[in-house]
Amino acid sequence: MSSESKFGDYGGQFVPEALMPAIEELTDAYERYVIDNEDGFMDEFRRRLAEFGGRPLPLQRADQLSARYDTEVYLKREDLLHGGAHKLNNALGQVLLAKYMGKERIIAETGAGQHGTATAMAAAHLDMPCEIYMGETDIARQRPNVFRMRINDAEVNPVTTGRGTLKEAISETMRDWATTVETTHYVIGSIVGPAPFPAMVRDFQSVISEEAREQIVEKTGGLPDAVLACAGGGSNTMGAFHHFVPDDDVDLYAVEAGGSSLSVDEEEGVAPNSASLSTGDEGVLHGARTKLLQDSDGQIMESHSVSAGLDYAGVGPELAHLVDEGRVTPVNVDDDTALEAFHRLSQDEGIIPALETAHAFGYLERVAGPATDDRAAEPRDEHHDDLGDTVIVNVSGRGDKDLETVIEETQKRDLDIAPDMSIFNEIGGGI
Amino acid sequence: MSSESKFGDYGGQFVPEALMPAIEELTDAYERYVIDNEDGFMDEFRRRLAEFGGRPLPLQRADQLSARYDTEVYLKREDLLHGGAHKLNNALGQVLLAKYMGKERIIAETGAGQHGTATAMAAAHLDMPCEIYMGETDIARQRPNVFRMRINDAEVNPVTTGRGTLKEAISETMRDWATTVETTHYVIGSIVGPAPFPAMVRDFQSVISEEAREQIVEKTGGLPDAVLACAGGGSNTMGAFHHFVPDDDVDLYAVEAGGSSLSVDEEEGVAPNSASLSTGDEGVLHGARTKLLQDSDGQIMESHSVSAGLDYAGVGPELAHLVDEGRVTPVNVDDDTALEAFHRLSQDEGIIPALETAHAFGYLERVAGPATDDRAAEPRDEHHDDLGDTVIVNVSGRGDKDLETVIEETQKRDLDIAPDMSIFNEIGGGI
Amino acid sequence: MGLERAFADEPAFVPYLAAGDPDYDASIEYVEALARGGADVIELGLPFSEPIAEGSTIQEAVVRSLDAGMSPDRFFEFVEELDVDVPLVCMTYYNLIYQYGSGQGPEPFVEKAAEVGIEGFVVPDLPAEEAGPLRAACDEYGLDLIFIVAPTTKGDRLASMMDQTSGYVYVQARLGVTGAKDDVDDATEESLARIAEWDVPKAVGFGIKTGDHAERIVSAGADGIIVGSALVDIVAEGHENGDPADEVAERLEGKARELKAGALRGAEQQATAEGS
Amino acid sequence: MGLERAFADEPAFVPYLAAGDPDYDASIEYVEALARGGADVIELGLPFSEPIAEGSTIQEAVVRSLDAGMSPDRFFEFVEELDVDVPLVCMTYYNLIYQYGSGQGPEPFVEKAAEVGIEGFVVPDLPAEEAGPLRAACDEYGLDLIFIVAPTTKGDRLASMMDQTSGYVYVQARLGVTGAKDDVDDATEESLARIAEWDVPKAVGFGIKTGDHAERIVSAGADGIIVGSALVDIVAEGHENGDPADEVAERLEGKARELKAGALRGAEQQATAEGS
Ligand SMILES: Cc1ncc(COP(=O)(O)O)c(C=O)c1O
Ligand SMILES: Cc1ncc(COP(=O)(O)O)c(C=O)c1O
Repeated sequence: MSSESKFGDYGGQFVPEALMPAIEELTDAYERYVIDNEDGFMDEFRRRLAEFGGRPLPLQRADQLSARYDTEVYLKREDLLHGGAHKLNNALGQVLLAKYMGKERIIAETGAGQHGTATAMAAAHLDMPCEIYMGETDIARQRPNVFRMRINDAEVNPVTTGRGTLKEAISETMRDWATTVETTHYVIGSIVGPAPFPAMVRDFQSVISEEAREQIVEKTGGLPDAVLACAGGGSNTMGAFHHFVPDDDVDLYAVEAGGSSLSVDEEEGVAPNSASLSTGDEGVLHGARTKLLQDSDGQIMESHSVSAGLDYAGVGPELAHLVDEGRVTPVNVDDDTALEAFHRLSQDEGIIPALETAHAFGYLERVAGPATDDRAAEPRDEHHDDLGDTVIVNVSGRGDKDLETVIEETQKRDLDIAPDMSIFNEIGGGI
Repeated sequence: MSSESKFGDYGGQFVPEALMPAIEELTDAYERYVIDNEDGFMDEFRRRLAEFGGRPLPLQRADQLSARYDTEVYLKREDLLHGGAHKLNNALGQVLLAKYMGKERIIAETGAGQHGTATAMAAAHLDMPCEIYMGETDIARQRPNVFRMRINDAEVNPVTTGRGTLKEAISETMRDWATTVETTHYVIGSIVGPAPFPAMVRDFQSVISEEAREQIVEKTGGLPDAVLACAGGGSNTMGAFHHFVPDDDVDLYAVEAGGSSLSVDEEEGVAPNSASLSTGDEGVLHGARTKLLQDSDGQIMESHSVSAGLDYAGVGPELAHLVDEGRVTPVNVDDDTALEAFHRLSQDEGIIPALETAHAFGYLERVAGPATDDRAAEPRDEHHDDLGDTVIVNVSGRGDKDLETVIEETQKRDLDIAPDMSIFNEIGGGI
Repeated sequence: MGLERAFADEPAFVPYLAAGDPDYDASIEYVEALARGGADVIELGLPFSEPIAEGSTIQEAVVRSLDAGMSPDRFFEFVEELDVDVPLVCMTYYNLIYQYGSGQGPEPFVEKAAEVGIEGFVVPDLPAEEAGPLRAACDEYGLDLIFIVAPTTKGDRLASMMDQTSGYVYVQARLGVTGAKDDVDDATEESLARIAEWDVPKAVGFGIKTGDHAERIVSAGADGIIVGSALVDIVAEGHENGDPADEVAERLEGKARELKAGALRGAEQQATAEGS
Repeated sequence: MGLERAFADEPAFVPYLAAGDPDYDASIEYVEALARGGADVIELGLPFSEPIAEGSTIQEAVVRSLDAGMSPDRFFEFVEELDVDVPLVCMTYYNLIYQYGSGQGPEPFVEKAAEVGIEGFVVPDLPAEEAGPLRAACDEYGLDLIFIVAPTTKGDRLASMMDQTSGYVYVQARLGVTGAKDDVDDATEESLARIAEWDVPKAVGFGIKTGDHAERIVSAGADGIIVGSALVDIVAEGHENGDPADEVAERLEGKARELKAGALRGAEQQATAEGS
C-alpha cells in the first residue's frame, strides 16, 4: 500500500483551510496504522472484517451466465458482506481508524443509503456515536435504509439544500466536519474527496481483489481476462481492480451509469447520466481534482441514474488517472440495460443484485450477449467485443434496497424479461 | 447422519396415500444422496453452499453483549447467508436433491417469506421452475419478500383459505403435491412434515453446528456452556444444536415465541403465542406426530407471534422428543422482550436481527441481563439463571424484512430502548 | 356384518357431505335427502381445521361447518339425531380421532362412534403404516376401516393395504385432492385392474360429477361410486343464494337419483360386457 | 500597490455579498449601498454550485443568485457595471477559476478579472499547497491572493501561508463555516496572537454580526473585519418579504455604518490600550 495524495494530475486536497490539519492528522494516522500496521491496526481490521463482516467472500462460477455468454463468468460476492454491499469494508476500516485516532464521533454522508447503513453498523459495532447526512429526496426514496440507520442508533440529518441528494449531503458533511474537526472523523463513502481518502478507501476496499485474485488462480489456474465493476465514486471498482492493476493482461472495465442518455442539458445544468469517466472532464470537486460532469462554466451538473448509488457527478481521482493511462476502460450502460440485467441475474442465477451492480452485468450482456435486433442497430464497441475466456464481475451489493424502484421503473418500461407483478394487484395494497 | 422416521413417539408419515410413494421415493433419495453421498451429492451441495451461499459463516464474539452479560457471547452469523437467513441451507439442499431425483418442478410454502425467498433463489440458481404458496395475509404483510420471489421468477400462489397464513399455505402446498407428485418436489421449510423431512432438513441445517462447534473450540479451546436458538418449526434450532447433542455438558435452549401471553382462548381457538414446545401437547399435524397448539377437540389453534416466522402451531418432532428427553430446554420470550432485544442487538452490535432471532437474545437478556424493576417482579427461571461462561446464540437471520413491523410495533409500545423515528414525520411520507 | 353388505346386490352409491354444513339443522335435512335419493352408504365428514387432502370445495364446507360450531361431540349428536336407514361412515383426520376423550389414542373416539351407530372410518391422513392403533380399536368395536388406494399405490404398499382395509376400499380416481372434474381418468381403470383380485368391494371416488360419470366408472368395474364435491357444490350454492333448506335438499335428492341411476346403468353394461 | 492600502489608515470594514443575489439589478444596488455605508474593500462572491465552506445563509444566497442566472461572464459584467470607488475582491471556488476560458488553468480567469478591475481573490477550497498556479497568475496580473488562517492552522502550515498570502490575511474567527453568531470566540484572539508578527493586514471574519462584535474584534487587534452572513441575512429577508430594492439597500447601508462605526470604536480602544 502507498499513501499517494496525487494520481497523475488528479487528486490533491482542495478543502477549506480549517480542515487541513485534520487531513494531515488523518494522513499521518493512515500511514501509521493502515500502511505500517502500527499497534496491529490492520490485524484487528482484518479480524473484524472476517468475524463481523463475513470475509472472505466467495468467488462463484455463474453457471447460467457462463453458458449464455460462452465464457467463464465468475462472481465476486460482495453482496454477501454484512449490510449487503462492499461499503462495509471501508466503513469498518475508517471507524476503527477513528477509534485508534481517539476521535469521539463519526459523521458520514450517504446517497442511496448504503454507505450510511454501513457506517451506522460499523459505528454501533465499535460503540461510536454516529450522524449521517442525507438529502431529503434520498431520505424519501430510500426509506428502508433510513430505517436501518436509525435502528442502528445513528442520527440521520436531513439535508434540504439543492436537489437534496448525495452532492448536497457531501457538502453538508464537510461543513459539519469544518466545525467539529477536532473530535470528529468524517467517513467518506467512496474513493473521492481530498487525500488521503482516495488511497485509504481504496486500500480498505482492495481486499476484494486481494481475495478474488487468489481465488481465480485457485479455481482456474490463471488470471482472468477481464474484471468488470460498476463505478459511481469508484470504491468497489478500485477495490476489485487494485491487485490486478499490475497484471497487464487483465482488462479492467469501469461500468458507469449511462442513465437515460449521454447527452447533457447545459441550460438546465443537468446530465441525464453519471458517466463522468466516459464523458466528464477535469475539474475540482469535493476536495479533489478529478473527472466531473460540469457545464462549460465549471458549475457541477445534476447527474442522473436509475441507481441512486451511481448518481454522482464526480469519480475517484485514481480511476480518472487509470483511464487516462489507458489501464482502465471506461464504458457505460443505460438505465434500461441495467434494469434488464437486474432481472436476468435474479432469474438466471438467483442473485438479486443492487441496481448499481446490475450495470456491470448490463455491459456483459451488451458485449457478449446473444445478438438481438436492437443490438444489431447499435454496433458493439469495436475494441472490446470480446472480453476473453474468463471474466470476473464484482457483485458490489444486493438489491433488497432497490425492490420498489425496480418494480416502478420496470412497469414504466414494459421490459420483456420482467416478471409479471399482477399478484400485487390481486391482493391489493398497490406498489 | 441417519434417516430416522421417528423420534421417540414423534414423527411418522401422516399423509394422504397418494403422497406415500413420493415420500418413499424421497426417503430413498435422501438415504442415497444425502446420507451415502451417492454421485457426490453432498460434495456438490457443500460446494454450492460455499460459493453461492457464502459458507462457512463466522462465529463472532459480541463485544458489547459479552460486557453486558458478563459472559462470553458468541454469535453464529447465519444472517450472512445468501438471502439473509439460515433457510438457504435447507432450500439449496432440497432443490439440488430434486434435481438429482429428476424432478422438474419445485413447490414450497412460506409464511414470513424467508423460506419462499430462499427456495426461489435456490431454484433460480439451479434452473428449476418454482411455485410458492403463501397466505393472502402474509402476502400483504411481507411484501418485500413477495417481490423477491417474483423477481427470482418464482410464481407466488396466494392462499385465501382460513386466516391466510402459514398453516393454510402448508395445507395448500400438500394439496398441490398430491396432484403433481410424480414431477414435483415439495421443499418443506423447516424440520416438520412427514418423514424423511424432519431428519433431512435437520441434516441440511446441521452445517450450522458443525461449523460452530469447530469454531468455538478453535476460539476458546473448549465447548460452550450453552447454545441458544429461536424455535418456530425448529430448523435453525436443530441446525444449531445437532452436533452439540452428544455433548452432555452443553445446555441447549430452544426459545419459542411467547407472543402476548401464554394463555389460550379455547372458545376462539386462538393461542396468542407459538410456544408449542412449552405449552402444546401431542398430536398430529401436517404429516407428523409432534407437540401442537390445539384445543381439547384436537382442532389446531391459530398461533400468534410478532415474528411471522415463529408463528406456527406445530414444531419439529425431533425437538419435541429432545424436550421430552430433557436434552433441550424449551423456554419462551414474549413480543415485548423480543422487540427490546431487537433494538439492543441493533444498537450495541450493529447487527439488525430478524424478529425471530431477536427472541433468542430476549432470553439472554432475561436470564443474564442487569436486574430491573420489571424483572424483579417476574422471578428468573429457577433452573437456568446462569447460562455459564460461554454462550453461542444462533443469529438465524437478518431483520431487513422486519423493518416496517418493528417500527409499527415499537410505536405501539413506547419502549425505552427504541430510537426516535420522528425524522420520518419531518420528511413526510408516513410509515 | 360390515359395510360389504351395502355393495352386495347392486353398485353402491356412496355420497359424502360435511356434517354441519352450512349449519346443523340444514345439514340433517341434506343427509336425509341423500338417503331418500338412493344412498347405499353415507360418508359423513367430521371437519378438521387442516384438511390437507381436500380440494377447495370440501375445504370451504369444512370452514362453514366449523364456523357453525361443529365439533366431535356435536358430530356424535348429529349422527344420533339422523333419521336414515343407511350405514354411516365417518370421514375425518387422525388428530381428532386421537385427541378425543383422553388425548391418548383412538379408542375413546371409536367407542363413542360405535355407540352412536357409525360403522366405519375413512381417515385420509392415516396411511396403513400408522394405522395400527385405530385398526385395533375398530376391530374391538366391530367397525370397518376403509383405506384409500391412490393411482400411485403399487407393489408392497398395495399388498399391505389389502390386508388392512375392510368394508370396502376407496379407489382414488386420480391424483390430487377431492374436487369435481369433467372427465374420467385412465388412472381409474388402471387402479381397478391392479386390485381386481381383492375380495372387498371397490368404491371409486374423486371427481365424479354426473350420472354419466357414474355410469362409466361402474362399467369400468367399480362396485360403487363415492361422490362428494358435486354434492357439496349444491350445498354451497344454496348457501350463497340463501335458498331455503328444503329446496336445497330437493336438489340434493335429485342429484343423488341421477348418480344412483348412472351407477345402475353402468352395472347393466358391465353385466352385458361380462355376458358377451 | 495592492489591497494593503485599504487597511492603512483605520480598521477596514470588508463586507461580503454574493453577486447577483437575489437578482442582478438589485444586487448592483446593494453592493453600491455597502460602498456608501463605508466599505473599505468589498468581497464579491461568484456563486459555485457546491459551496462547501459556506453556512446555510450564504449557501442560500448562492442558490438565489445561480437561479437568477449568475455565471462567471455575468459576474465580470456585474463588476464592470458597478459604480463604486472601493477595491473589489472576488470570492469563489477553485473549479470556476480553473475552468474559465480554456478549462486548462487559472490564467484566463485572472486575466479577465484584472481587466474588469478585480484586485484580489479569496478561494476557500484552495489551500496553500494547491495554490501555485493561481499564485503565479495573480503575480503576473498584479492581483492579490488572500489566504484564510483557521483556528486550527499552526506550525509549518502557518509559516508557508505567511509566504503566500498578499493584500491581507483572512483570519477565520472560529471553526466551522460562515454564518452570523452571537458571541466572540476565544479562538479569534489566539489566532491573532499566532500571526501577530505577519506584516500583512489581518482581517477577521466568520460570524461577525453587530457593531459591538466589530468593536471587540478590532480592539482585540484586528486590522479589519469581514462581514458576510449578517448582510446576506438582510438581503434574504428583503427578498422573502418582497421589499423594494431601495429599502433593502438602505438597510444594508445602515448595517454597514453600524459595523464600520464599531470597528472605529475598537480601533480607539486599541490605541488607548496600546497607549496605556
Ligand atoms: C451496491 C453498490 N455498488 C456500487 C456503488 C457505487 O459506489 P462505488 O462506485 O464507490 O463503489 C454503491 C453506492 O452506494 C452501492 O451501494
Ligand atoms: C430468520 C428466521 N429465524 C427463524 C425462523 C423460524 O424457523 P425455524 O424454527 O424452522 O428455524 C424463521 C422462519 O421464517 C426465520 O426466517
